[in-house]
Amino acid sequence: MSDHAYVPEIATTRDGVEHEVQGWQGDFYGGKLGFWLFMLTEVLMFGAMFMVLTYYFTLHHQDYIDASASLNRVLGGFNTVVLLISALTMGLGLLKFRSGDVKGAKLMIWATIFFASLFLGVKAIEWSLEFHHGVFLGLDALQSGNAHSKPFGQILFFGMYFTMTGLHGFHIIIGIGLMLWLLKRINANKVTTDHHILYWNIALYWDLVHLIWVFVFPYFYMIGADAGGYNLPDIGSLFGGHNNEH
Amino acid sequence: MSTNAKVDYQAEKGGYYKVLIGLLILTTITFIQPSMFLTDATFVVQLLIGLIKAIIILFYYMHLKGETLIGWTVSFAVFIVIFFFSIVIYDVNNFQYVDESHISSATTSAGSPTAGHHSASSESSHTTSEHTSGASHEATHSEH
Amino acid sequence: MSKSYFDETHCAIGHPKTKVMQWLLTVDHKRIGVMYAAVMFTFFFIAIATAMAMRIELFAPGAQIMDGDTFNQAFTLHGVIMIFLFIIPGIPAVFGNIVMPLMIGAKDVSFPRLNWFTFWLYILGCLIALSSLWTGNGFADTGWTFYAPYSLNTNTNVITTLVAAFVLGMASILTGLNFLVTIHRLRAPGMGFFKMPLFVWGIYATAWIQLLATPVVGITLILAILEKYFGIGIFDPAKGGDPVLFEHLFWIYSHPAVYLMILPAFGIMSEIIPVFSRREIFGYRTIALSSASIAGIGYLVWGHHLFTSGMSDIAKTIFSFLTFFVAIPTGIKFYDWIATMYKGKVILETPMLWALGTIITFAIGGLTGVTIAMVGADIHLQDTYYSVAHFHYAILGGVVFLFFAGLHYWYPVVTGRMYNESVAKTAFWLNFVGINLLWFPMFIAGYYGMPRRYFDYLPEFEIYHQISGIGAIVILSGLLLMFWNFLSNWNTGELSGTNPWEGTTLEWHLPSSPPPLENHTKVPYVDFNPYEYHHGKPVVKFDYETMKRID
Amino acid sequence: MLQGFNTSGTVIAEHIQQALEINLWISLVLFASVAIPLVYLAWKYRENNVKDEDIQNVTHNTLLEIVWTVVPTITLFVCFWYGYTSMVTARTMPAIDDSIVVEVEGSKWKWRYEYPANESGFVHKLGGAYTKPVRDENGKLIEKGTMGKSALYVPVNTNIILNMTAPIDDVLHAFFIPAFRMKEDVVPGRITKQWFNSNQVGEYEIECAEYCGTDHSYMYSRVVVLPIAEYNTWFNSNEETPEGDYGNSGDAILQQHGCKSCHAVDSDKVLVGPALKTRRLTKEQVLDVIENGQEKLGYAMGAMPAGMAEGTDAEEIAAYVAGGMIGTQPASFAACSSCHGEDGKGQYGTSPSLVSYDVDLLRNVLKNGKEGMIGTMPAFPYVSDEEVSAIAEYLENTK
Repeated sequence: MSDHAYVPEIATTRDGVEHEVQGWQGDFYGGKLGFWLFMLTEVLMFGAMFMVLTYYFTLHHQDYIDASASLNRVLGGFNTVVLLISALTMGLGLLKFRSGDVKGAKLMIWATIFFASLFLGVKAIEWSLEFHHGVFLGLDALQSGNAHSKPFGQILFFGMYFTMTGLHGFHIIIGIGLMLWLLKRINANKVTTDHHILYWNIALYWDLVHLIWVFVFPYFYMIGADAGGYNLPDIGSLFGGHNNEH
Repeated sequence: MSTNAKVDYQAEKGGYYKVLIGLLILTTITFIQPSMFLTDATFVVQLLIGLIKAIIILFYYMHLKGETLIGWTVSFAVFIVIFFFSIVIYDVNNFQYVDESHISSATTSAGSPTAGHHSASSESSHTTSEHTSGASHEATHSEH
Repeated sequence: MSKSYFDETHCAIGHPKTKVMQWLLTVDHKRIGVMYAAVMFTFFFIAIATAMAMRIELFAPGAQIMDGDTFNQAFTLHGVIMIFLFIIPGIPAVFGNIVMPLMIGAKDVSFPRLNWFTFWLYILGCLIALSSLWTGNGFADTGWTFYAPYSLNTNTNVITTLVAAFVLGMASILTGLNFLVTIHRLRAPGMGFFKMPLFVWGIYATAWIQLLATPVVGITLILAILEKYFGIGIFDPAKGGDPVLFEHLFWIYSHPAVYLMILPAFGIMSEIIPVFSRREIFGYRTIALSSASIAGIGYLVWGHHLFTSGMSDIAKTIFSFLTFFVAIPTGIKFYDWIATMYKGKVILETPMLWALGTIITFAIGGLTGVTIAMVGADIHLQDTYYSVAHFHYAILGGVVFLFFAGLHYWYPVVTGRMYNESVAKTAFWLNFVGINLLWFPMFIAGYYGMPRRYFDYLPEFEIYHQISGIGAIVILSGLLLMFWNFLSNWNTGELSGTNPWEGTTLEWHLPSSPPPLENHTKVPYVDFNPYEYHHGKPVVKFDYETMKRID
Repeated sequence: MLQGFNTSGTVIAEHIQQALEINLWISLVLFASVAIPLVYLAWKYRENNVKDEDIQNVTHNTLLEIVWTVVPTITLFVCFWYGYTSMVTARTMPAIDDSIVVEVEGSKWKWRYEYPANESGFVHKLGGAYTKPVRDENGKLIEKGTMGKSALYVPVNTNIILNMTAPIDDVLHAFFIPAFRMKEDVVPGRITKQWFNSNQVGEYEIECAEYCGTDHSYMYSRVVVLPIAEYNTWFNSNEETPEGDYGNSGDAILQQHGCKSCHAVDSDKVLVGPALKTRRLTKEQVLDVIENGQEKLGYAMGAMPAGMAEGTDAEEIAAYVAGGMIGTQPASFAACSSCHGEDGKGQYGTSPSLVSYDVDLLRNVLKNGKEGMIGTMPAFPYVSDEEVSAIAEYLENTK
């Protein structure tokens, strides 16, 4: 609440032994724990979406592969690398900050913001390409019961594709916002090399965004990468289900 | 533990680059795998690579190494997700009378324009049920 | 008299001068808890008003005061308010905020400003929910469960309600997160996990559920919203989606949510029983660990809401089997509480009366829950008035009654004053008689085949509805009397002193009542168990200036 | 108590009833084990009966704790066992060869039953909506609600398997016969099954137990268990319903397609679907809509499904509607009334009034144009709402 240094209180036992009290002020570990718990909720949210995705995968193998094959792997792959590098710049930035190089750290944050925006730009191109191919939420191809309708499995695949990449993109936008805010706090000297929990947590957040993409990318783009020549393992059978290709 | 302490940039940055190179290699594998090797198991291989990448990121970029409390909670949450995964997928895949009961992408949906849900769906389900109800009856028995 | 938290506060932004702004911007956990209580009980009475309207409608077969669609909106409104606005934030948001930091000897929660933000997020959620009453095609008519595909087809304002539920879910997550870190980091020195008061154990278990279950329903609601806006097809059978999947995802959260409601309530019970028996609690460790195990097992049993939804028979069997495992730790707790009275001195003041009454009503709610955990029995009783009566006995007769017990018990801590004892006892008896009159007939009606969510019914069921109607009036008068008692004594009641009940936990060792801004004068060192009595007197005594033990 | 609740004579009902009774006794014992000590201890150790010195901090008693853990656990597993076995009874379908398989379709808000073809190849299709009770303004009952002939007729002492589903664009329902203690959800696009075998001739209520919207409370039907000979006579005939006093309602045929629950026929009242009284449609148009469905009007609730009535039924309806719905209403008209209302005037936002075009329909047609049987009406998107209202009023007056 205030900038003056927090002096921990002392609790005294009956025998006069003194114990330092952990206050909520300046609790670095508490801040980190809290943020990790928050990230757990994100993991569960995306986890639940992966669950939905996998459930329909067990039902609609071939549709998923076909749909996956039609995604733009070049742009997706490019984005993977962009995100990878942005995670590096973020990490190096924090490292610089902790070693006292504030200027270098700010440069690194700007670099991360650049890569994040690049990612969004590519994503926008990708989505608009899909829109022009007639595959987009609300278009005929993803509605049932008309001449352009795709099979159920593809409707569901693309439904989840737009939902998950959309939510992921939303997280990136939030991340950019957080980084800009962080820069402001650093400039205002509210985040200092001794008191950098905010920076630490935003770096964690950025790694989480990266982490989610690590699974989103192969699940959507790669499962149908070579759709011609092979069969997927029948993961449906692992769960006692059956697939509908019979 | 105090992670608030100062660090030596030059000493630590090497680790970050090593991780980056590792991740780049794994990404390359991700790309070439479907056309190169283990093409029968692309899905599993892809997710395994993802898992390895995730663990590297968690351990090194996110400094999870050595954090017992947080580490355990993370594993617990991941366990819960996987647990939900398995039960739900098992269950909805085993909706009673599986054979006739799944909303599948069979020919009914793809080709039929106009609003034919009513007749089309009930008709198809009726016919299939006649074919398979004997089999499903046996299935019900064997479950007990 | 020294300054209390009513006189001064810390604020999230700046140092506002006016009283109103000081309340709106406060980060003090006690003030936030009081504000939660004020908002929540306002909504509680709105939901009760809807419930009364439904009871009037059901007093006789046929349409009395509303038509089918209005009735559907009414029970949805009742359910959404009661579940999302009242009972889920419920005890954690009020007493978790007010009492939990006091009990562990902390100055505040770990993230006071996040706490402030969470409160306003909760208010935002409430406003969104209410706004759908007057916008669009009226309030959602889906029932609080939002089952697909009905929620996707109806053209009422479901989206708004879904958004509200999502925002409230976020608030719930943040509350849980805050409490978890608080309990992990801010316990007074010396207070190990097994020296925590049992209410803190309840909150701790609850916080884990809030954190790990809510995201699942959050994403389910998002998928439903996207489904309505963009038609992504995930739950829509016309596009290959699966409505049963929605039910699974929904109950993965909403079943643990039931334990999220009851665990802190059990915590309140565990506080009241030893204090009013003037002796140490029976089986402290068992009660603490059973809270944790109920939270754990509670994750694995959601499927018992789906026994008639077409789930596979194996899954039904497994879920039914696991469900019985929840009953075991719950039962043990009950026996522990009762055994606590043995060789004690049972003082039947109002909080104790509520606690003992709840043992009876929750036992009915719990045991009828066992009935519908039996798959075969549930085939008959699912979606009938039997389950309606069961969960009202468990939630009203369990959670809310204990909430009321807590309101009486901690009233002196919050206000520094005492309510009128005889009025409070009258209110209790009205509530206790009322709940049984209101819901017991529904067990019978449900068994005889009265489905829930019917606004008109076959004449065979008239008598049960009429007894219920009378019970509703009795319980309503009890509630009004009770809250009138609280409000009228807020500023004028007798001064209570810091420890009117001879309690032992740290919230009874404050320098003044109501407590000052930063709670205890100094943080105490905790080298004692939470309920230490010797011959009916608290063992631990403090010098409130230095917070050193002087016994 | 519902008709036949205790005498339905099905093996499932008996088994589940047994489970419920065992559970009741166990519950009572467990409840007593909580309530009696509670009251006794609260009385024995009441405030003015105990001296402070006598208070003792008893915190453990291993034997007692084991007892109150193990005994309830055992009783709970007894409960589980009976719950499990009664479920097995309910879920183990009889062999298909010695059963009658009836297809059940639940939709908003009616049950329909389709039997296998009989000797002469005729397929019985029964069912439809419950007629709501009629009341005056004060809520006094004028006419009782009836099940109509929306009944499921089955022979006694025979295994009946129900293959249940709902149209893919419908919602969840649950097929619940309290007297038989059986219930299962009806899921759109999926098939769920139940079976029963009653040894008691009689009539039993069917209810919908999964919330499904406006008329959820009226989604009744009835299962009628007939003597075998009587059933066979009916089954092998082309009669709609068996001879005799089953399904105590006169206008059952009107219910057959369950249409009148949504559409007005005699009045202009807008129910779920539009009213059906109009001269504005030709017979061909009506026929076209019945056969092919209608979804070109951009209504929020979606389309009229195709194939609500077939063959001569459809012809009859078309002639009747096109004729301004004057004279005797054909039985088959019930097919229309589920959406367009008994009086054919439809319901706001769902299906158009067949009596006259209402404001909403007008606005839609003007904004979006309309592809009809008689050609395409072009869109007039710039017509303002006031103008639409004015046109509607004009049309209303010219009628």
